[in-house]
Amino acid sequence: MTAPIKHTAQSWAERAGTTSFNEASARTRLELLLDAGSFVEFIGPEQREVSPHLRIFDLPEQFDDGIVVGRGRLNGSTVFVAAQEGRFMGGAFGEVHGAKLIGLLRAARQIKSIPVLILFDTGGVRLQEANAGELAIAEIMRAVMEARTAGVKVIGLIGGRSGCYGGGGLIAGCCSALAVSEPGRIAVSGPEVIETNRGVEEFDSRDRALVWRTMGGKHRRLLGAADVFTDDTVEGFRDAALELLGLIEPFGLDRLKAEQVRLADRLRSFGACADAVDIWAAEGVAHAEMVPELPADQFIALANNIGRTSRDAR
Amino acid sequence: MLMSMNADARNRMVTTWQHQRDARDARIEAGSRLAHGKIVEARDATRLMEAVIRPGDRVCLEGDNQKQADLLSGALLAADTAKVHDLHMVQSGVVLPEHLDLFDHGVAKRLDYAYSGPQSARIARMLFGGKIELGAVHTYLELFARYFIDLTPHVALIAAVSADREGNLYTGPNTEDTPTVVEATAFKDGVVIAQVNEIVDKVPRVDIPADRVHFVVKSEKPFFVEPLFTRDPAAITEGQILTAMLAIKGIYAPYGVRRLNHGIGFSTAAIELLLPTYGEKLGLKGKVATHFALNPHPALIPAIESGWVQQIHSFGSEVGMDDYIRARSDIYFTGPDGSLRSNRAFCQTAGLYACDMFIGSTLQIDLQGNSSTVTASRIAGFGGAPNMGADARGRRHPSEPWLKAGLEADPESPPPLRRGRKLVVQIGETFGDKNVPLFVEKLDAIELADKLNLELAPIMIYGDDVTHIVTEEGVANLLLCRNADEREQAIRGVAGYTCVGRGRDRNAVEQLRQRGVIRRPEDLGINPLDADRSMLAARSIKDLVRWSGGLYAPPSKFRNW
Amino acid sequence: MEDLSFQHKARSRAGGSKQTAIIGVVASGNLEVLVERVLPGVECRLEIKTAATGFGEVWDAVVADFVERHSPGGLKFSINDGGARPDTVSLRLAQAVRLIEENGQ
Amino acid sequence: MTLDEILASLFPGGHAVKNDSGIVFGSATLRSGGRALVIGIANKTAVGVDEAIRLSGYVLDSLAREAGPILVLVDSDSQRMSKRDELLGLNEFLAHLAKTLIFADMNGRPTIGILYGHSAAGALLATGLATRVLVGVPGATPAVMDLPSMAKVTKLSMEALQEKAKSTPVFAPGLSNLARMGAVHVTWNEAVPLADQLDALLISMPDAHDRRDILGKERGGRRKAAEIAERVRDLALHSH
Repeated sequence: MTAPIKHTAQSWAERAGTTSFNEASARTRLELLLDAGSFVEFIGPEQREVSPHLRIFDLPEQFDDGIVVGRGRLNGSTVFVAAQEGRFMGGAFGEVHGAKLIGLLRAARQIKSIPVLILFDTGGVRLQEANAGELAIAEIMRAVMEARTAGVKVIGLIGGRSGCYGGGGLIAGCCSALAVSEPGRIAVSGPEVIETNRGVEEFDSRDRALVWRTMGGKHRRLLGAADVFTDDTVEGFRDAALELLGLIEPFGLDRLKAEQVRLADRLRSFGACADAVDIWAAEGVAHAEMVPELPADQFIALANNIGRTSRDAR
Repeated sequence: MLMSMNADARNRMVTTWQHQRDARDARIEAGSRLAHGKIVEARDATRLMEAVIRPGDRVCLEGDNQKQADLLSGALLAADTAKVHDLHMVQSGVVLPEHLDLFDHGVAKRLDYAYSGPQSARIARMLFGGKIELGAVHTYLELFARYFIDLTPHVALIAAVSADREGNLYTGPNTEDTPTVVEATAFKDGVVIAQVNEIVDKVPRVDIPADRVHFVVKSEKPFFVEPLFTRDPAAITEGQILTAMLAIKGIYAPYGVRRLNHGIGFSTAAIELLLPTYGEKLGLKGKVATHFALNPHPALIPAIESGWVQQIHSFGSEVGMDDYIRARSDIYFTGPDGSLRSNRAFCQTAGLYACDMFIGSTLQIDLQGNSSTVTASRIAGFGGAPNMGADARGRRHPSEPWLKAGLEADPESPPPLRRGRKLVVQIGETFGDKNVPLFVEKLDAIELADKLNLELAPIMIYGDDVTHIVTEEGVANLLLCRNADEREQAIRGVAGYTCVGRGRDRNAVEQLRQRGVIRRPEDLGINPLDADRSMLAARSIKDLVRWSGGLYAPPSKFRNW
Repeated sequence: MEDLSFQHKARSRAGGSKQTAIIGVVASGNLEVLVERVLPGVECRLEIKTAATGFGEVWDAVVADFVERHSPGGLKFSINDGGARPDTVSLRLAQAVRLIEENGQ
Repeated sequence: MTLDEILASLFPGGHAVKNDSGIVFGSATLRSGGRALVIGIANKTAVGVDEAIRLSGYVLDSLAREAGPILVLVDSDSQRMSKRDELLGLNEFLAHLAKTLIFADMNGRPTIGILYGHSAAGALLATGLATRVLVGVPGATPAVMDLPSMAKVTKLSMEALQEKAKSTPVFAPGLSNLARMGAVHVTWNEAVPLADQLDALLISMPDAHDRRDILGKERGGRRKAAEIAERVRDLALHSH
């Protein structure tokens, strides 16, 4: 918060500790998430593998099509990484964008021992190539499950400005575990879409407090949809990823059965709640209405106390 | 004979010189039939309007910069136009759609106002279409002044937080224009009608005494207030940060500006957020930016918390800042109840006479330095900027920045006879939204004046009042320009890649730079690549909440948690 | 979309030894600059795809000043522009040069 | 075709498949003799948390007790766009349904989606696109994004979008476009009994490998996806 003046000599570790994950670009997130200098990109921007479809709409392309994929090291161990750039076309999935992640997941499946970190930052399907984007998401979901079945740990990190919406939310639901920060949002339908379909009385998309307590990181953590909550720094996400890598167990039918129980239980317990605050209160949170105001450390303590996680049941 | 004539004349005077008082009493009598004491039910508000207001009346509908008497504007709009028509609206802010609907429906006909931000496009269309008979567009102080000379309201429709049963009003932190409007109306035989959020046994403090208030209407919902002065730090760009660094190092520091007013743009928000970081590094704490005429900008919280700011007087309040202000009464003006007391008229006066600098952004600047926020299709009015951004010719007290600026402008005069100068700084990026250039050969305001047959083009700040222009290209000090050509080249010299900028005489600009009239980032020891968002003391609204110790409660539309 | 291309001779070759660098993103009012050390001698080339058409003269002026100020000999700049303002363009170009002149491969 | 027509044509020997206010569930005997689990969404029902959890429950129950293919019949709306569904974590429920189908397919229960009506967005991802083979029935009207919404966001006219849609299958709604992308493996012929076509499909069922990107390339709808994925995979395999 009290951002010091940036010194050119500021170390990598200092930058990771002070750089907002939410604000950083996809490339900066990777640079500071992975061990210093360890990132190697696959099909980098100099290959100019841009979307073949945007020109139909007279729209500008980006050399990496809005996703950076490659490998690096996390505390010395190799990981595969994919980071979406939420500012380019809202981080949405198009043909090339999606295919890069699919290729990465397929390699991980073959190798089995290298985990995959997905830094989500997406509004979902890219409208201008909707069919290709939708299908890419379906293929990614399949590839995630095949990789997990082969023993790969697939971890989603969610704290970008575009959140994790649409098909991105479904992919997140397929991951072994998720880490989320307060600004991170996970949902299928966006706020404006709900407002358009249901009316402003049901959902006022400009009421951002409502948007965040319905879809935001704190709610997802308290629901057990995300396993770890972190402060909004790249270092926080790095630590969260390391923690999750140590916790994840292999995937199998028992996980799916447990997830069925977990979700059915959620419906039974909270299905009649009108608002997130009601859910938190029902979970036993005292002063539930104050949850959005809690600083990260206090919230983490509270969430750990509630103790809802999903990594054994997803 | 003479004696008796005089006595006769005196008798006539007694009966004919209180016409207005009689008329007011008749209006109050008509309205009282709908009231219990002074209290009128909300459902009777329109009937109250019809009872009290006469065709052709001058009506002040509050209509401020921030708070809106929205229940009363709705009630007036619903009035039977057979009873209420052809009103002359005198109000500082034309803000709600209803304010213009009044003209569409024939309730109102003539308009004198100051500011129309949210309605700027529609008001332009209605003026072109002849729907509104325009008196003039004013500055705030100017319109307030005319309330006491030739635009005194017959009826004032005002907004307050609460009233007691006698009609004492508590206006809350957003007092704004109310005391001025009530003063002009109540003491010149007008009728004052207040909408209040609640009726209480005892108001927290008396902002308007009961004997100036004739009717009180309780509203179902609180009056509308727009958070106009909240700038999300997340939206501040590197370019704005660079420009802010140039302003701090190139103007605040050398002049030692302690008493000042900031505009509402992102560039000045960037300055506010750089004071505790960049300003601290430059060793400026306590030496600049200590006293403000300023609304409670959330972006100033880090500077306040870091001990930069000593005192702030405010035109209005800002949504979400109430608790913070209450807890920081050393800084703000607060009442015995603890909440902010704002007052637009006094704060405008303070900005005009007691501040050494105004710094704010604008939409267009021409080659003479005239600036305007009017575009071909939008008339936003003036608000207060022209009062802030003008040299006060009536000022007589010296101060270091004022004298230094005076010396730069006029080195020849003998010091005891030399006027000081207020620093009037225009700050902005050379291109605005959608690549629209800040610098133009001819202001759109001139074209607009042609189209509307106005005698004056709506100039926000006249070129001869502007002392500095700051862009990402550097600082132009117009005080040091000795003729119109130099002035033009100084402006072109910081106009970047706009047509105006590309049309500069490179040699002339280089000479101005040698003389320090233009100072580039490198002349000030600033590397543009250092302009980074990590320099901001707060990078998000959430950071501001943290700085405030949880006292700042931002409105929902600014949250991402 | 409009394609623009500029060719200059810089005063000297750019420093450093990195082969490529990239900065910025393609978004409204923003741009990405990919810089590659692929040209001989003091040659410098900029290839621009921009969403804002009709600003060729402005680009010409921005690029000329940039080459004058930063002397990026040997560098090729490929730009995808989402309609950035000239000051943002200048900033990104300068950032790109700084990045490729940093130490590293 | 209606759900009843589809079921009758698929299972001329009768079936025990019910439509409970849009939730399709039951089983039927295949002509080859084996049993198939049949689930699905009918009547253009939106897929929300309540629908998804029921469908995934049927699949999981069946995994424990039965064998044979799983047919997923699809005539849905989009995902249910409501505050309640998002509040409760719709993304997890839809993902969970997709995961159970994918898991079943990978574990000896080949999945076949039969898209005979509408579907869109998250609903399609959780059902038809989570199967090994997606079959299109003529008259189906899938729409990842509807053109009016697209027109709004892209600020292009409907006419302009329709014109562009002629030159590319990449964005416009429709079964044939999804087929060209590789999403729909085969489109059945209404004039031929579906039971015959199902038999043929079961006999020639591809293995559980996801080949939709290659299909999309062969059909000219997605020229890049397969190649890019393959290149990234190779780089990843050879770089560690």
